[in-house]
Order: sequence, then structure tokens, then C-alpha cells
Amino acid sequence: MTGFRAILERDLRLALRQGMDSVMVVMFFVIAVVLFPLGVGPEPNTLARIAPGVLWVAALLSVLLSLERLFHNDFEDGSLELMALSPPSLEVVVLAKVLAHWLVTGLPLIIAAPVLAILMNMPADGFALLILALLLGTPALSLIGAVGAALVLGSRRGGVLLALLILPLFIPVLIFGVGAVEAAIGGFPARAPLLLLGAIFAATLALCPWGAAAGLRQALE
Amino acid sequence: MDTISKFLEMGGYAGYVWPSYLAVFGLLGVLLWLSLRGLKAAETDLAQLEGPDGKAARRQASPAADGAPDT
Amino acid sequence: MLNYFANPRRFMKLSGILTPWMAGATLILAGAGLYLGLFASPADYQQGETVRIMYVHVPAAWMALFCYTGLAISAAVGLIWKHPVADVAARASAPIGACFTFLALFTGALWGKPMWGTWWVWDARLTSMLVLFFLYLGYMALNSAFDDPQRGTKASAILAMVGFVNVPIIKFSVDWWNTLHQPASILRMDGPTIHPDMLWPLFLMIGAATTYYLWVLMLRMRRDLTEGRVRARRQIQAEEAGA
Amino acid sequence: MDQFKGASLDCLRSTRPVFRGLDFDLPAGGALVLTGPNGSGKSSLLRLMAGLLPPAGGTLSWNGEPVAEDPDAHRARLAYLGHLDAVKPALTAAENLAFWAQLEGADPATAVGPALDALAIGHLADLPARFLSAGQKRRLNLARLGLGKAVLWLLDEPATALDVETISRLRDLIHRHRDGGGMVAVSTHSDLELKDAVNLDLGQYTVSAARAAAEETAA
Repeated sequence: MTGFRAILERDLRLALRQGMDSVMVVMFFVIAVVLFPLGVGPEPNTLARIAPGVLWVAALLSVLLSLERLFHNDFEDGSLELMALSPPSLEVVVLAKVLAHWLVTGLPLIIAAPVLAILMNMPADGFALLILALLLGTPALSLIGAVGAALVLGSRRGGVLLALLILPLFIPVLIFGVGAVEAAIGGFPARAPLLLLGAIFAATLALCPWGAAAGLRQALE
Repeated sequence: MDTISKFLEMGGYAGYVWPSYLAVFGLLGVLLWLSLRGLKAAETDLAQLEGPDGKAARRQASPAADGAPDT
Repeated sequence: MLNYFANPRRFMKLSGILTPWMAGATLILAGAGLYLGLFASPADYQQGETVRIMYVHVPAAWMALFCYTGLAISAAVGLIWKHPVADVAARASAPIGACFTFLALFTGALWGKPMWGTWWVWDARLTSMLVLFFLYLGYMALNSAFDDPQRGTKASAILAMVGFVNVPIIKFSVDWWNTLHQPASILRMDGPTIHPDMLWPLFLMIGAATTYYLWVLMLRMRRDLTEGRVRARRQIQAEEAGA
Repeated sequence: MDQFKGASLDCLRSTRPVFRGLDFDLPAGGALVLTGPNGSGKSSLLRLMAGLLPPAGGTLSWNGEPVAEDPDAHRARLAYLGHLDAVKPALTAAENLAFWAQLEGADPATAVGPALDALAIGHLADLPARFLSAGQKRRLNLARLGLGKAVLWLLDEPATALDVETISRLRDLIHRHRDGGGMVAVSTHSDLELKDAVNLDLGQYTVSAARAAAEETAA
């Protein structure tokens, strides 16, 4: 457990000191969402209709953008190898780094989301559910993405490749995330999609550290 | 003659039925051809390297080996 | 059993015997299936002659899933038990599966236009097939993204297993999403029960597609293994040249 | 008394055979110096000993128990030093070291200062690592050895980029470690001159591709 805390604290400290990471991710999120009214037109009803989907897709892309760096720096400078050889198991290392990644990128997205929802003219009924769904969904995205980030270490064209590998696997989170928000807006119970999102989060929490650790192990051979 | 053209017409759906068959047999044919060609190329390479004249081919491939034996 | 086939030499010997049989079986099954499908079977009373697209569409869709299963199982065997032939089988399966998936989508569009009046609908089956196509592409891209082929094999094997766990989840989520978005009734593909005259050509074509897969799979595996031996030979040459 | 042993180890990099049938025996207080031409697998053997690279054949054992059966225990007793320095430029030297101390379960408050002093970089403790020179970063990486928990040191060419004075400090560090029953395996070009070290020449275990191919054909 001390190992988990040590990695978490170090990654957070690094992110605070050198990282424009949070700022960049949120800025990308904002710009991506703002592009939609410019592309689709400013008609409020249209924007309100597509708001949940646009917010989720933009959040998904923002997470993807930040994922490439999840293990990359530590892989390049040899830290990852030493962490793999330190007493905490590699699964714990992965969990700590994913949690740090989510705190640095996922959480700011969730804070920015309601502001963008207003810009998109989203009905206020959906706000609470949007935040709740993002709270359950973005950690799952980070966990799934960790597997992909581990697999592309040391490859040519890591970033594009990561998108190709990971985006198809993000689809269930996207569907249930949007489903929850739309249900709330339409006045239906959002219990089912939320439970499914929770189930996906639980499943990724159980499986993805294992998969990412396996990926890291073969990258370090 | 009439039956053939009637057959080819596919009840007016010729534009959908025949491209389907063409795509399937075309693409699978290309994949098969590529796989066969790749296998042939690899087998030729191996035969050249392993065959009775393999030694000669080796000499040609690395003339530096004869000129500078101790590097 | 697995150990027996893990030996590349034994595989080369066995596949050398089997390849011509698979080639013959494919040609015979496809020939018979085509004859029955195009000439001897009736047109559907609702769908008319377009029903003949089914004889290539359904086998392609079936093989798209079959190849992915084969790929994932081979990848798992290669990763866990370190059987070299299994790794080769996984790599060889991917392009075949990707071709079949593409064909399932393509022929589906050609069937959909006259039947539903549109090339593409965001139907649950089409969507999950499209995702499967992306998974194949991702697998192939990852497999070839490393300078060390061994790393590509291992990384993509892990991806194949992750994808295998994910495919049912994606399928389920797409079904769920689809029922929310549009009623399924307009899009019923599997209309009334199939007439036995149509069942036979369908079975034959599915059989042909399966033997085609095994045939090309063995060709590609033989190529991979032969190329491995060529590389080993070249390495010996390089060593001799350096000595 | 601890004992680290390797029996008939085979090593593959990608599909290329590196060495085969390698044996070594490292008792408590012992030192193993790996020598051999480039590409003979010195780094690979150290990575194999660390457990980063699984052996293609043969077994590693600790006090008679196969290492593969308890990788957690093995990680807890080793310290590995590779070619890369693993120094984060945004953290100070002390913070860099404190992180590794925490990971190993040592108390950073007491362990970091002496470890830095052992390599004469105590005065740099509060300097962000981005201002350190290549040699100083190397020393900061070496300072991890002084954190104190590991019994088995695996050092991959530790003397590169070090001046004469630091090499002698490293030698002292290794001697003290061995006197306390620790063991060390070093791959080195420039001679560290460790006393009573066992020399392991990897050149004799090298497998040529031709021999590997011939054996495969026979199998």
C-alpha cells in the first residue's frame, strides 16, 4: 500500500510541476465541443438534441489524447523498469498510475462538462446524470486505455495506433453514458444505464490492471 | 438466349446481386493469390539459400567475406 | 495434442498433405453451392432474386466471427503455452477474417438497398460487425508496429484476448442502444423460416467458406514459417561473413 | 547463508539465440563479473537474473528454491541498475531518491540523506534534477543502492560516465555491501577491480545461428 501511495503522490507531483496535462486536456475538450455549434449551426433545439452525445464523444477523445503519455515517459527514462522490479506488483503500479491519470485528466473534464453543457443548451434535467455518468465512465475509459497504452509502448506511430486499438473498446461506455443522460432528459428512469456503467467500471477495475501489467511485462522484456 | 438474359437480370436486381458475388469472389481470389504468391516467393528464397548451389549464391551475396577475412 | 502440432516441422508436413485437400474441398463445395444457389433454388416470395445475396452474405458474416474466435484462441495458446505455431496461426487468421468482415458489410449494404431502401442502417448487427472490422484492423496494425516481430506477436495476442472478452459486451451494448434508437421491426432480416431449397446452398457455401479459411490459413502459415527459416539462413550467412 | 544460482540457462532475444547452457553460482558476499564481447548477452543475463526477461530454458534459484515460484520475494531482495538513469527532471534529487526509498519500503526521512552522501551528492539534494550533469544523474541512480534493503545487486555497466573518484566510491559501496553478506553481479568494460570476484566469460556460451539451426533440424 505504501508503494501505491508513493507512485500516486509522485505522479501527481510530476503532473503539478511540469504538466500542463490537465489544462491541455480540458482545453482540447472545450475546443472539440465548441466546434459542434460552428459545424452544425447555432439552432438551440438541434444543439440540445445532440448535446449528450457530443459531450461524451469529446470527453472520450480527450481521455484518449492524454492516454498515450500514461506509461510513455516512465518507459523511455527507465523508471518503469525499476518500478516493475520494485516490491509492489506491476498490477498495483498500473492501478496507482491510472488513478493519478484520472485525477489529473478525468476529474477536470467532469468539472468542465456542466459549463459546456450550458453552451450546448442541454436541458438542466440532465446535468446531475451527466456528472454521475462521467464519474462512473471516465475511470473505466482510463482503465481500458491503460491496456492499450501498455501495448503500444515502443511501437512506431504509437498515438494513432492507440486510437485504432482503444476507440472500438470505448463503445460500450459511450453508449451507456449517453443513454443515462438522454434518459434523464427525456424523463425516463436512468437506473439501467447507470447500473450498466457501474458494472463496466467494476469489470474494468478487475480485469484491466491485469491486462495492462501483462502488456507492460512484454514491453520490458 | 432469353433464359440467359433473364437469369442475368435477376428479376431486376442484377445491380445488387452480381456486384455482391463479384466482390466476394474477387476479394477472396486476390487474398488467395497473394497468399500463394507469398508462399512461392518464400519457398524460392529458401531453395536458393539451402539448395545445392546455395554455397555459390552465398559467395556472391557477401564478396567482402573473401576479401577481408579478419574483421 | 497441442504439443504435437506445436512443432513447426510436423505442421509443415501435415499442412503439406492437407492443403491440396482443402483446395479441392473448397472448389467442390463452392461449385455445388453456386449451382444450387444461383440456378436450382427458387427466388424468395418476398425478397425476390435478391435473396441470392444471402448465399455469400451469410457465410461471410459467419466466417467473420469464426476467424476472430480462431484468432483469439490461437493467440491465447501462443501466449500462455508459448507454442510458436499458434502465434503464426493467429497472425495468419487476421487478414482472412478482416476480408470476410469487410465482405459481410459490403454484401449487406448491397442487400439492404433493395430490401430496406438504404445502403446502411445503424442496425445492431451492422454496427457490431463494423466494430469487429475495426478490431481486426487494430490487431493487424499492432502486429506489424514493432521492429521486433516477437513483440508485435505478444502485444497483439494480448489485444486479441482483450477484444475477445469485449466482443460480447460491445454486441450487447449495441443491441441495447439499437432498441432505444429505433424499433427493430422494420429491420427484420431473418424473415419467415427459410425454405429447405435455400438451406442447402447456404450450408454448402458456409462449408466452402470454412475450407477456404483453412486453406488460405495454411498457405499463410507455411509462408510465415518458411520466411522464418529464410531469416535464420540469412543470419547464418551474416555470421559466416563476419567470422 | 544466501545463495543465488543459475543452472543451464538459455536466452533468446526475439528469435535469436544469445547464450545457452549457462551456469553461475553466487554465494553470500560473492561478486560475479560478467565479461564478453558485445552482443554476448551481458545485459540480457542481468535482466534475466532480475526477472525482467524469462529464461528460454533452465532455472534460477535462491537458496535452492526456484525464483519463478515466488517472484514477489525475488523483487523485494534485488536492486537493478540499467543503462537508463530513471531520474525525473522535475523532481529534486532528494525527491527522486525518496520515491524509490518509499517503493522499497524504506523510510525516506532517514535513508535518503546517507545514500546521497555515499556518492558525494548530498549538497545537490534540493536541486531539481534537470540541473544535474550526466555524471551526477548517474550518481543519483547509483545512490539507490545505498537505500539499504536489497541483498542482490545487479549492475549493468555501472562505471560508465563516472570519474575515477566516483568509481572508487562505488567500489567501497560494493565492498561494504559484500562484507554485510550482500551479493553483486556486474557487467563491466572498464575494470572495477573487485577483490575475490568470480569472472564469468559469456563468450563461451554464445550460440551461433548455424548451430541453433542445426540442432533444431536434428530435434
